[in-house]
Amino acid sequence: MKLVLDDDQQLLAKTAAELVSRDDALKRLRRLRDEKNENGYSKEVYAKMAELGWTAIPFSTDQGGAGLGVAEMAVVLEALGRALTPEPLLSSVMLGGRSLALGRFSESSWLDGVIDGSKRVCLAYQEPGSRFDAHHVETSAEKTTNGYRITGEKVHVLDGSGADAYIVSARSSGDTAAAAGIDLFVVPTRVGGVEVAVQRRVDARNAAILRLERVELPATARLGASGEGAALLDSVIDGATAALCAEMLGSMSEAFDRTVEYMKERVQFGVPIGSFQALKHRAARVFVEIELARSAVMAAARALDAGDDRARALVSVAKAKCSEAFLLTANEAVQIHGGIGMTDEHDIGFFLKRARGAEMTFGDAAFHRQRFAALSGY
Amino acid sequence: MKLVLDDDQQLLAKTAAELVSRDDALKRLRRLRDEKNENGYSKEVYAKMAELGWTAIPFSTDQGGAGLGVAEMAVVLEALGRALTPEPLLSSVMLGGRSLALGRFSESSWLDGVIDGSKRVCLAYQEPGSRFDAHHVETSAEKTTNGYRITGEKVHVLDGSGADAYIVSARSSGDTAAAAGIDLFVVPTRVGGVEVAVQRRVDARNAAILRLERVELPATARLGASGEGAALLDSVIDGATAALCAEMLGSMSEAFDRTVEYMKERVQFGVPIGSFQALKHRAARVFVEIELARSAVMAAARALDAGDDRARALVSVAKAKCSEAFLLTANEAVQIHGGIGMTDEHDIGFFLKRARGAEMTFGDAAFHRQRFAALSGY
Amino acid sequence: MSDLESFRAETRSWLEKNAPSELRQKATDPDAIVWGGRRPTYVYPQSKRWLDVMRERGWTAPTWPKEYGGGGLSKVEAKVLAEEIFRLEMPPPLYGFGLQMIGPTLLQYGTEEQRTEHIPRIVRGEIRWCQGYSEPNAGSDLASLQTRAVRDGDHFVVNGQKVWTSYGNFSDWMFLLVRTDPDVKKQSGITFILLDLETEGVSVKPIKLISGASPFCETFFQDVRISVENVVSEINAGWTVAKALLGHERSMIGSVFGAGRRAKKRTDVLVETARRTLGEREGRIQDDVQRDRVAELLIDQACFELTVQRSHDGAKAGQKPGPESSIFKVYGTELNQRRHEAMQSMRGPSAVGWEGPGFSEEDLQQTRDWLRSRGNTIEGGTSEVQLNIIAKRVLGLPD
Amino acid sequence: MSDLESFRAETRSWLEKNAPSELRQKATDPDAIVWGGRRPTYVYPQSKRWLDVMRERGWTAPTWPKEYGGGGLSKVEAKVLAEEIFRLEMPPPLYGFGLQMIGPTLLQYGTEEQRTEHIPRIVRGEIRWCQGYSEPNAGSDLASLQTRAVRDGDHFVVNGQKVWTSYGNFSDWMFLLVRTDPDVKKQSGITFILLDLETEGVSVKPIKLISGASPFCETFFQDVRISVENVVSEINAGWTVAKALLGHERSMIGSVFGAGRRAKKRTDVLVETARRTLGEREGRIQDDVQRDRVAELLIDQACFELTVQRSHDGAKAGQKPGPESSIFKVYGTELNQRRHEAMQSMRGPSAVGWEGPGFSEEDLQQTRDWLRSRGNTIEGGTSEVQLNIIAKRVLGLPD
Repeated sequence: MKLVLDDDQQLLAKTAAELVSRDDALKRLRRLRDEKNENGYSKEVYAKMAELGWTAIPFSTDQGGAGLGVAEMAVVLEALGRALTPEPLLSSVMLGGRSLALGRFSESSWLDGVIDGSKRVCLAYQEPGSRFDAHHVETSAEKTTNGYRITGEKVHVLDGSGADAYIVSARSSGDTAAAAGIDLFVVPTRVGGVEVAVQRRVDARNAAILRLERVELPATARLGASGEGAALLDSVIDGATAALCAEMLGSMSEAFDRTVEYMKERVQFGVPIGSFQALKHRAARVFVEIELARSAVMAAARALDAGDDRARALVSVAKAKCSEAFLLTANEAVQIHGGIGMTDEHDIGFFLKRARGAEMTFGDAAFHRQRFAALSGY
Repeated sequence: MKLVLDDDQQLLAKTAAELVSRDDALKRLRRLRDEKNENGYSKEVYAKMAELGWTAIPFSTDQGGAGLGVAEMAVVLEALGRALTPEPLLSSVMLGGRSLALGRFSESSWLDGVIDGSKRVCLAYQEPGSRFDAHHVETSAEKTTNGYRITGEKVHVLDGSGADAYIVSARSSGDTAAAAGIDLFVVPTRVGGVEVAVQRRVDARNAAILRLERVELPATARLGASGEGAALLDSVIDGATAALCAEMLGSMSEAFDRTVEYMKERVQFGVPIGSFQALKHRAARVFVEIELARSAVMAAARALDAGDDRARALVSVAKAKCSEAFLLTANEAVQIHGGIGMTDEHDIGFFLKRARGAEMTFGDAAFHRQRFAALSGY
Repeated sequence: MSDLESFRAETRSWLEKNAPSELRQKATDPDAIVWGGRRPTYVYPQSKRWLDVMRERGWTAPTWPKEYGGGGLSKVEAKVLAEEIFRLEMPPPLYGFGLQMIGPTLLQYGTEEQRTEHIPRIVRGEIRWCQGYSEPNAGSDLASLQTRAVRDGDHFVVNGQKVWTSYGNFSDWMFLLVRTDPDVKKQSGITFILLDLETEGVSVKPIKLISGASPFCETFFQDVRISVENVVSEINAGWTVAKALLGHERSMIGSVFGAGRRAKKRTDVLVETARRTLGEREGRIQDDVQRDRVAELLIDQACFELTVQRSHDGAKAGQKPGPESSIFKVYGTELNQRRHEAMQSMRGPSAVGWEGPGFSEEDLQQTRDWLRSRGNTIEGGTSEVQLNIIAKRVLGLPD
Repeated sequence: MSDLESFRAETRSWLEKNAPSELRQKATDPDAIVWGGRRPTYVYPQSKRWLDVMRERGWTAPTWPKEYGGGGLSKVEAKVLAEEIFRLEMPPPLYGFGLQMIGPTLLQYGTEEQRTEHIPRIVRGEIRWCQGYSEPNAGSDLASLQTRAVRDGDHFVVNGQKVWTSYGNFSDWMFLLVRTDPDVKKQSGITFILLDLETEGVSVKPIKLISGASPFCETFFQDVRISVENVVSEINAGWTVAKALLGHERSMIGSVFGAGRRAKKRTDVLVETARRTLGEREGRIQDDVQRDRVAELLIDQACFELTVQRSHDGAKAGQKPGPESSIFKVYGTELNQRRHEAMQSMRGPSAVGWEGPGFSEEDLQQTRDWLRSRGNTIEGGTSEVQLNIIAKRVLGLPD
């Protein structure tokens, strides 16, 4: 595993950076938030991303994908993270699409739709009582003559408002937190008994509550073999976590760059505040943390792509480090910006809010430290 | 409870500061260390302390004491801590003497000896497996026709080398870590079956291992009523912990003052290093921590003297805060002194070593955080 | 019975009769705070009655001189009064910058005319005051402020802008710093002046914060005319007045995070949040890692409260005040931030809520409080400025 | 079979034959390190044989030119050699400042005569080198050094003092910085020069550290005469040479705390210490609070190692070297300190041992290692200096 971008990845990074520089995503995010837009993203921009092939990245060419991996997705998401771009690439591709692909879903039109960007499929796995444990599933999957009957409530469904379908985790047997007994099901939004409510997040990202009341599904709605749900969920979430870390890396890098810029411009006591050594040292420490985060993100993505034994542990390394580094960066950014950093009018606060939102997605640092310890056998 | 020194306490502080300024304790500590002196302190200086009445401080006038409290002992020990004074005031008075006094020991000559400084009595309660749990007692006290037979091993006996007697915790019943079943016994050094080995500590303080091999004691050797041992031990150690915190407070204050002085003198890049803002801010933060530690130490001592309900919790507050503040201060002191701070020839390293030694006496910060949480009911 | 004992007895019976029972137990309820002013609002209708009876006796400002409408109480009597109010857990009858900041400043630096005009109206809660210090380019470096005041006969003509005016949009008068001499050392050309915000040329605009609330305003001055009679102390001597007031502000902000009931409430909220979000067994927080963090925070909280107490005890014992205000400011605000960060961690996914559904009112409020807490280390003198002050004034480190 | 493959095959079979089996598996054993010099010591007798066979081929310095006794290998060949040595877990045949620091410097800046004189003796381990940079008043501000060198015909006469000379008492030659022009900007009057420590007027005194060990010395110069032929690069151009060498030293120190076997060993020691001192259940550390701390440290360790790897991978891919050496120095050393602090905490009362009885050898060594680790953030450029470098060179923040 080499921790460098190859030529193709560099080209991809360049393309993504160009799109981001043309499109003022943060302004769009602010507008969508102020309008209380239910989807929280622009369909046109998302279509443009699909056109650039980004929605196809991590899928095999057999499936109509680009045959690339998490590492390439990370390159794109890092660029998007720089502008806090709200388009649902992570959710539809890394969660929805990858569930369909890894679960070998029979009805190929869904994955096709994800890959060409015409459909959005979201993963609904969290529940009010699950905190960060994906195996905590109270939603029930009752066997019927023709298939399954699903009842339960899912929360924090990323980009869940306006989705075309949901991948829902449900339990046919076992205790609430057991890995055994979980299955994943494809639930089209228009099926009877499905109710979607918009959730408003601090980071202004799209999220939803999904209520399933005796939703009748055919047997073919199940992903993978029976009982494979937990393992499938773990794989999908690991990939999405690495990708989210890349997005966080982009966001923290941008927040940091803006702060360093501000330190050079803002004059107090007759000199730029960046000439104060106490601030310099703090900025240097933030820089080091971001450098470490970058290494961890690159390693996690490449280990996943290579099927490396250490992949899961490296995903936890990356998420623990990115969660803390992003919060540190954002807190220091607001502090160094001073009063203006506390105003809604200034953009830097959006990074702080996103730091919290991203931290609480797929497990915070404390959760991943525990997971890392368990995976390391101590 | 008022967190100020009254007039008598201020006078006591002044007297103690004067003794410390006349007597270069740190030089003595260094010499005793280099000579591998078994006692690690000066009998002459200790006699002088007794003469000043310090060994009598926390005992009631009925018992021949000064009728003062932990708060006054704290005043003296803070002054001694400034010079890392190694004389065994804490061990003989706050541990040995207070055990005898609180345990209402029948043979008054021992307590008289402690009070006039002619005898040293040490508390032997730690064992190889006890870590910081004073109720972890494996040493056995077997009932005999005339009294007790004690067998076991005690370690980290403070100032244990050259003591005249030991207060030993031993168990006549109950599980290894149970509070019930523990008693305290007075074991004169010259009794058969007692063996003392000198321990060499990083902070060059006197400590010993005590081995008791079927030591025969009369029934009158027991302190307090049978089964009172654990409660007695807790009270004695709480008082000594508050007193140790005061000593730590003096030591960290001195290490800090020396560091600030050095920051004003040491010139690099043509200016005193104390003009560098990054160092200034770090010094200011250390200062704040020491101020907080001072408040906690004063409160703990006064709460103990007043028999306040919150006393135990405040002792934990003080020890947790002092352990961390002293280590922080000492680490920053060595770092700011630079290379010279790493040499044995320079005194600042003694403060770092003492910070570690004091941290590990009567429980470190983690231990006291847990204790504080338990005492606070969460 | 000593005079003080009889004062206590009388006070107690008077309070029993006059303190509206509906407000008892509401000592820490933010809705029970009354700010007064020309357009006063009362969330609880009884708050008006409570203010009325108290201000009649001058007990909104118990130690201020009777001649200006104050209570004329001695410090010990005022303490007894505070204890008796505390006993009933009554909220203060009136709160604000008038009582806390400009009132004491006018008593120290004001002219007889200024005192006669303003102090009684502060005591009675008829005028709500705000502070005009910071400017867009004068934050930590406050003395570089640029709002100009040019003399024109008996008036100053003021042009410029202030920011971070707390509740400027609800206030009637502002005390502000203006530059009256641009040609001398920056600290030497500043004047402290009083301004009725209804004067022509003043406009006020709320600033929305990242927490969603707008407790601060920007204030703009366009050819605003202020009589020179409104200058406090001498012209060009405003920096001295301002510094006295700033020290006061620091201890106010610091002590808000310090001892007393609010601290107790904060402690309880932290422990309750831990138990609620992480689970408990017989009251013990289940997650040992977070329990350790709670204990660390509450030990620091205890040390901080004890330091506030030590400072008060020292002052009572006649010790000279030390660097307390800077210590309290830097530590109290950071501790509050650490507490909020810890609670966010405990709350996990629930910490990301901004509006319902799916999040409890408590969750939403905690998220906004967390965001608001990030400003604590900026407002009222940044932590960096406080650390500079400690390094210079206390440790004597060189520039 | 490609050339490289055949090189590997030959190397492997040669090593199988010549690498003393007694030294295999001893790659990280400190006793297996050979420093060479005029009075060489070998803890393991086989170390001498290992040095002999390797230096015959120039493989103590595999990539150095053959004409000076080096191995003359290409970078890829040298990598194959390293891999094959790694495969047998053999220690390096020779180690020290000659190979790591002065050798590369002479290859870059030295005269033909200097190379011919010194390089072969470095390769063969016949001369042990030490560094004379710091002085009592020139620590972080190295350029303010005061050791004077006054020209006297073909010689310089040197007077002054150096400190923090690693293993000065075991070394034969020193490369040092002296002031040759006191009248110009401090960086411009410094010369880089080589000195045989057996020269008259040189005296060396070990410095005892707080850990009890004495790995450093003070060196005093009294009218020491050095031929001008020993000047490296130009007179008064020593600062450029020194800076090149300092960057090298930083990465050396940083990488010691970085990746590879030592890091693995450090990880294992931390986890083992936690299990031993806090108890375990099926390998899981019992104390959840400390377990969280171990995980935090090892996550940081992993991130650090990956960053070292990323830097190497980037260099191989032709990327320009960035600020890595300062990052590695500041982070690697602090991480090592945090690790030692954590282990001290875990060990509890056993952490206070200095000598026996009552403390295990392991405990005593860990205590001394903890004390030694406090120097990591001072030696080789303090953390403060590294942070200054990052702020200036990477972030471009103004002075």
